Amino acid sequence: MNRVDMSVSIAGLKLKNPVMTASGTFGFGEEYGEFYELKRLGAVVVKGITLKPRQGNPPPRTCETPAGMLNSVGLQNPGVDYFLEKELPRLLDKGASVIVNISGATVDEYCAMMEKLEPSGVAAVELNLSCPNVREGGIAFGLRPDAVYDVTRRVKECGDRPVIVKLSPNVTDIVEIASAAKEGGGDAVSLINTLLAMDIDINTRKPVLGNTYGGLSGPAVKPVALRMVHQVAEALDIPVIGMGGILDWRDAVQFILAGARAVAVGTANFVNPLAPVDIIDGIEKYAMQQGFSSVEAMVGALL
Amino acid sequence: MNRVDMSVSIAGLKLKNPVMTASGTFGFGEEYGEFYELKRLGAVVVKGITLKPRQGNPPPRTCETPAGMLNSVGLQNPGVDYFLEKELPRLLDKGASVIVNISGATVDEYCAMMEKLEPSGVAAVELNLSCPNVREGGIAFGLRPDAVYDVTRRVKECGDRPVIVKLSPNVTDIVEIASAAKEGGGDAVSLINTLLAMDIDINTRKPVLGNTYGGLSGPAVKPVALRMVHQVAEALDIPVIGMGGILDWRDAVQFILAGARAVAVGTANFVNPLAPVDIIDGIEKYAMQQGFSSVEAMVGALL
Amino acid sequence: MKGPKMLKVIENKPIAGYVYSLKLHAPELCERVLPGQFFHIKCGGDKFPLLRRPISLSYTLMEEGCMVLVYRVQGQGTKNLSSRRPGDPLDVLGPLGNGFEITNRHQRVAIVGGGIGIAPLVELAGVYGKRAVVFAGFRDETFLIEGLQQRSPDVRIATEDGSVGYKGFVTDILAQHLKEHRFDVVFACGPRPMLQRVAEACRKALVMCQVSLEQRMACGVGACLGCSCAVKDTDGSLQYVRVCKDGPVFWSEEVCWDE
Amino acid sequence: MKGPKMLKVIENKPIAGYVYSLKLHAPELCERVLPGQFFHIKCGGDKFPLLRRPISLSYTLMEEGCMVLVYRVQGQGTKNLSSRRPGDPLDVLGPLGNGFEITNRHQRVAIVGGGIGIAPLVELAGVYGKRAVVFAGFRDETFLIEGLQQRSPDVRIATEDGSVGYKGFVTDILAQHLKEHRFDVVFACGPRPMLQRVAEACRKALVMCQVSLEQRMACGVGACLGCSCAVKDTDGSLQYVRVCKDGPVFWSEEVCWDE
Ligand SMILES: Cc1cc2nc3c(=O)[nH]c(=O)nc-3n(C[C@H](O)[C@H](O)[C@H](O)COP(=O)(O)OP(=O)(O)OC[C@H]3O[C@@H](n4cnc5c(N)ncnc54)[C@H](O)[C@@H]3O)c2cc1C
Ligand SMILES: Cc1cc2nc3c(=O)[nH]c(=O)nc-3n(C[C@H](O)[C@H](O)[C@H](O)COP(=O)(O)OP(=O)(O)OC[C@H]3O[C@@H](n4cnc5c(N)ncnc54)[C@H](O)[C@@H]3O)c2cc1C
Ligand SMILES: Cc1cc2nc3c(=O)[nH]c(=O)nc-3n(C[C@H](O)[C@H](O)[C@H](O)COP(=O)(O)O)c2cc1C
Ligand SMILES: Cc1cc2nc3c(=O)[nH]c(=O)nc-3n(C[C@H](O)[C@H](O)[C@H](O)COP(=O)(O)O)c2cc1C
Ligand code: FES
Ligand code: FES
Repeated sequence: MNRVDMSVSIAGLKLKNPVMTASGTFGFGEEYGEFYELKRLGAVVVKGITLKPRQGNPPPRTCETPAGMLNSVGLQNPGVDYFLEKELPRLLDKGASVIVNISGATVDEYCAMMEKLEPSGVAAVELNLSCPNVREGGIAFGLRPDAVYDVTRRVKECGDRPVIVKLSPNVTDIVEIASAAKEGGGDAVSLINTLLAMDIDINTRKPVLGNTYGGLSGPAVKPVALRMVHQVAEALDIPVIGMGGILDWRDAVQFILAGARAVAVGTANFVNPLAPVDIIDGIEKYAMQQGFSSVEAMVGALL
Repeated sequence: MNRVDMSVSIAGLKLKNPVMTASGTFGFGEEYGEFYELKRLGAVVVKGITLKPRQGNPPPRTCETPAGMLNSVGLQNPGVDYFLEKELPRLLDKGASVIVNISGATVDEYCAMMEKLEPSGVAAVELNLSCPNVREGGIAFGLRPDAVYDVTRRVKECGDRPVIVKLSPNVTDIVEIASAAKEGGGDAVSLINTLLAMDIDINTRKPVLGNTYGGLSGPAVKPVALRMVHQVAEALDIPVIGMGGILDWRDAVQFILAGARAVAVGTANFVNPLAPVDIIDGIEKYAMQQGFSSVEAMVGALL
Repeated sequence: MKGPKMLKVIENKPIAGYVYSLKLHAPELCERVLPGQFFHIKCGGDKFPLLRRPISLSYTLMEEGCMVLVYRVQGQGTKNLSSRRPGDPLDVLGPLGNGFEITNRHQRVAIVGGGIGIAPLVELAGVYGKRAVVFAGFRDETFLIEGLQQRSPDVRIATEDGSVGYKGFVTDILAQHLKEHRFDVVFACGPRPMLQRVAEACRKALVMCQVSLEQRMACGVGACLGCSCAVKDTDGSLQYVRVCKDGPVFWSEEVCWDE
Repeated sequence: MKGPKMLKVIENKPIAGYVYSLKLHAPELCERVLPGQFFHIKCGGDKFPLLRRPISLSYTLMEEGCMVLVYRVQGQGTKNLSSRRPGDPLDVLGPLGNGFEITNRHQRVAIVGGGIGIAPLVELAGVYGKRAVVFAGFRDETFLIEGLQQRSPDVRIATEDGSVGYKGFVTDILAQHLKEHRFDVVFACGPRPMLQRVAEACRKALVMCQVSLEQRMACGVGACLGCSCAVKDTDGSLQYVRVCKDGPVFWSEEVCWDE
C-alpha cells in the first residue's frame, strides 16, 4: 500500500501531520518531551501564557467526573518574557513547531504579547478567548461576537504570524462566534475549549474545586465538540482545529471527518503520555485502509 | 432518628418528595409504572407533547457516548388531545402528580395547549423551549431571553396552572435566560435539557443518528448541569428543578446542595428502572445522616 | 415485565470466535420467557458502558432452571459481558418484547438464521421440532448446530467460505427450498440485508414471514421511543413503532425495508 | 522518567480491611525507584475511571525483581485496582516525583506514618535500618508492621482504639519522644492534619522534617499544573508548586499548612 500524505496546511502553516497538543495539557513540552521526540508532532501548543506571570487558582484544581475531568488551573504561568527567554529556545532546539496560546485581560494585553512573540521563532499564536475581559466587567472575550472580532482584528494588526482563534463552547451560537473570528482576520479557529462546570463533594458539602467552577474536558465532552466542529466546518470557510475528548485515533478521525483540518490532544496526555504519537500512527493506518491518499482528503469526508 | 420531611413546595405545588421523572425518558408512565407505584414519585413529568401528533425523527435515534447518550427522538407523540383522552386519566387514576411537558413551533401553539390542559387534572405545565421556533427562522425559543420571556408570559395568561420553564443549556448565559423566565411569570425553571451534540461512525463515515445532531444526556453532562443550577439558584429567586446526569441519590443530593428544590431523573431510568425510587430513599438517608430535618433545609446548603 | 433481577452466572464460555454462551440461573424467568424475547443487560460497571445491551434468549434448560444467551463480542458492552465469571451476579431486565407469534396451526415452518442471528432461534426450533426446517448461515465458523439439531432434526447449513454445508448464502438455500416446499410461516433472524432477502423470497413464495429486528435501544421497555423502526400502517402510511416493545418480531410485510 | 509500562501483577491481596498489597514484576524499575516516589496507575478501562491514580512505592523485593505497592480502596479507581488478578497486565507510569531526601549524614531519624501513609515509608525504613525509630499510627487494625520491623527493629505503634500499642495518636508518642531524643531528621506521611501536627512538633523540637503530601492529580508528570500546593517562597510570599514533580516530598517548613 502507498503511504498517506500526512501533512496538512493550516493557517498558512505546513504541518507534517495534523496532530497537535492542546494548550495547558502539555506544559512547555518539557515533561512529555521525555517520552518521545517533540518534532514528531504536527505542532506543540504550549500552555497558556499571559503578559505578566500568574500564580493561578487555589487547589484543588482538578477532579475527575464521569468520563471527564474538571480543571481550574487559572492560567498559572511564568509570563511571556520568561517563556521567550527560557522555554521557547529549548523547544525550538528540539525541532518542534511551536504554537503559543496567549490570554489577556484586555485587548492591549493580547497585542502586547503578539508584539513580543512576532520576532521570535513561534509558528503561530493561538488566542485563548475564554479569559474574563476586565473591560467588559469580566465577561470572557470568547462569549461575544463583537469582542471576538475586535481582539482578532487588533492582534492581526500587530504582526504577520498566523493567528488561531480558540473558541469557548459556552455559547449559544458557535458559528456566529467563529464567523466573527474569520471576519476579524483569524487564520484558523480552535474548538473547543472546556465547558464551564462544577462538582460537589456531598461529604464536605463544598465544591470540589478550590475555585468552585472549572472547565470540563475529556471524552464526556466529545459529542459536543464534534457537533461544534461540524457546524463551523459546514457553515464557514475557515480551517478548524478540532479538540475535546480525543483519546485515541478513532476520536481524531471523527473530528477530521466532521471537518477538522487538524486536531489537538489534551486530557488524553494524562491518560496515555504517548497518545499524540499513537494517534498519528492510527490516523495513517485508517487513511490507508479507507483508501485516502492524504489526510487532507479526509477532512470533512462524511458520507 | 427522626424522619425527614421529604415534601417540597415548588411552583405553588406541594410535592411529597423532590424526585420527578425527566420528560421524554418516562413515556406516559405506563412502562415504568409496572415496576413501582407512580404515586411514590414527587411528580411524573410525561413525555413532550405537541398540539398535533408527531412522527418524530428517522432512526437511529439513540446512541451511547462516553458516560452519556444521544437522542434525537424528535418529539414523537400522539398530540395533546390523545394525551388528555387516553393517557392522563390512567395516570391520575394511579394517584400520580402529573406535569405535562409541552412543545410548540409558535407561541400560539403553546397557548393552545395550555388552554386545553388548564381544565384537566394536571398539576403543572412544563414548557420545553428547546424546539425550533418557526417564526424566528427555526431558532429555538430557549436560546433567546426575549423569546423565553414572551412565551412564558403568554402561556401564563392562558390559565392558572403553575408554569415551569425548561431551559436549554446551549446558551451563553443561563442566568439571563432563567431571569427572562422569571420576569415572564414562570413559577419555576427546569434545567438542564440536553446539550446539542453528535457522534460519527468512522466505518460507515456517517453520523450515527439519523438526524445528524441529537441531545446529550447522562452522567457526562452532570458537571455542566450542576454549574448551571448553581449559577441560577445563586443569582435568582426562582425555584429550580435540577436534572442532567442524575444516576443515583448522591447525584441528586449534589443538585439539591447546589440549589435545586426538586430533581428530575432522566437517562438513569434506562440504566436502572427503579432509579427514581432508589433516589428518594437515598436522599432521605443522607438528610438523616447529615442532620437535616427536611429536604427543604438541604436546598442550596453548600458550605 | 418485572423489575431487573440479579441473576447468577453459571457459565460464560466462548463457543466460536468472539461468540460466547452465557448460562444464567433463572428458574422463574425460564417459565415465562418466550422464543424471540430478549433481556436488557447491564454489561459494565456503573457508568461505562452506561446503557444496557439487548440480548435475546437462545434457549432454556428447564431441568437446571437455567437459560442460555448466546452473544457475539461486538464492542465495549459485550466485551465486558464476556469477562463475567461463574458465580458473578448479572443485572438482567426482562424478558422484554413480543417474541415470535407461535400458533398450533403452523404445521410446517422454516426457521432461518444468519450469523449471531441464529442464537435467538434455538428455543423456537425446540417449539416446532420436526415441523421445522432450520436454515443456518455462517461466514465460516459454525456454532449452536448441535443445539439446533437436538431440537429440530432437519438443519441445513450454509457457509460463505464453503467450509461446512452449502457454499454461499443461507438465503440461497432458503429460496431454493421455498420453490419446492410449502411452509405455513417463516421465522428469520439475522443481519438486516439478509432479513430483507428472506422477506423478498417469502413475498414471492406467498409465505408469511416473521422477522426479528434490531435497533439501538435505550430503555428497552417502550418508554423512550429511541428504538423506532418504520412500519407501514394499514393505510400504507409510514409510522414509527418501537422495536423493544412492539417488536422485536414483526411481520416482514409491515416493515419498511428501504428505510 | 520513561514511558508507561505494562507490568505483570504477581499478587494483589488484602492485608487489612480495605488495604491491599500489590506485587508487580518490575526488575528494572526496582533498581531505579527511590523511597517516597510514586507510580501513576491506570486502574480502570479506557474511559472509566479516566485518570490515573497515584500510588507510592511501599517496598522493593530485589531478589524477586518485584516491587510492592500498598493501597487502600477509596473510590472507583482503587476499587478497580483491587480486582486485578495475578497475571493481569497493569499500565504503570513512573517512578515519579522526588522521593525523600536521604543523606548519609543522618545518623538518627524518625519515620512517622499514619494509616495508609505508612505504606510509602517501608522502603525508607529499610534504608535507615537501626538508625531509625519508626512511629506507626492506626485507627484500629494494623498492617505492614512485620515488614517495618524486618527493616528497622524499633517500631512504636499507636492505635486510636488502643487495640495494639499506645492508645491514641501517633503524634502523641512522637511528640513525647522528641522531647527526650534527638533526631537529625523526621520523615512523615499520612493525612494532612497529622502531618501538620508532626510539622508543629518538629518545629518546636527544632528538627528538620520531610513530609509527603497528597493532592488530586491529572498528569502526574508536571505538565498540567493540576496538583498544586502552596509553599512559602524564600521571600515569604506564597507560591504554587507541583506535588507530582516538585514533590510529593517537601520540607515541612516550606508548606503553607493553613492553606
Ligand atoms: C432485540 C435484540 C436482540 C439481540 N439479541 C442478540 C443476541 O442474542 N446475541 C447477540 O450477540 N446480539 C444480539 N443483539 C445485538 C446486541 O444487542 C449488540 O451486539 C450489542 O448491543 C452491542 O453492544 P456493544 O457494546 O458490544 O457494541 P457497541 O457497538 O460498542 O455498542 C454501541 C451501542 O450501539 C448499540 N448496538 C450496537 N450494535 C447493535 C445491534 N446490532 N442492535 C442493537 N443495538 C446495537 C449498543 O447496544 C450500544 O448502545 C440483539 C439486539 C437487539 C435489538
Ligand atoms: C503522591 C501520592 C502518593 C499516594 N500514595 C498512596 C499509597 O501508597 N497508597 C494509597 O492507598 N493511597 C495513596 N495515595 C492516595 C491515592 O492516590 C488515592 O486514594 C486514590 O487516588 C483514590 O482514587 P479512587 O478512585 O479510589 O478514589 P476517588 O475518591 O473516587 O477518586 C476521585 C479522584 O480524586 C483523587 N483522589 C482521591 N483521594 C486522593 C488522595 N488522597 N490523593 C490524591 N488524589 C486523590 C483520585 O486520584 C481521583 O482523581 C497517594 C496519593 C498521592 C498524591
Ligand atoms: C489542565 C488543563 C489546562 C488547560 N489550560 C488551557 C490553557 O491554558 N489555554 C487554553 O486555551 N486551553 C486550555 N485548556 C483546554 C484544552 O486546551 C482543550 O481545549 C480542552 O481540554 C478540550 O480538549 P481535551 O478534552 O482533549 O482535553 C486546558 C485544559 C486542561 C485539561
Ligand atoms: C430519550 C430522551 C427524550 C427526551 N425528550 C424530552 C422531551 O420530550 N421534552 C423535554 O423537555 N426534554 C426531553 N428530554 C430531556 C430530559 O428530560 C432531560 O432534560 C435530559 O435528558 C437531562 O437529564 P438526564 O441526564 O437525567 O437524562 C429527553 C431526554 C432523553 C434522553
Ligand atoms: S428502547 Fe426505549 S422505547 Fe424502545
Ligand atoms: S498532576 Fe499535572 S502537574 Fe502535577
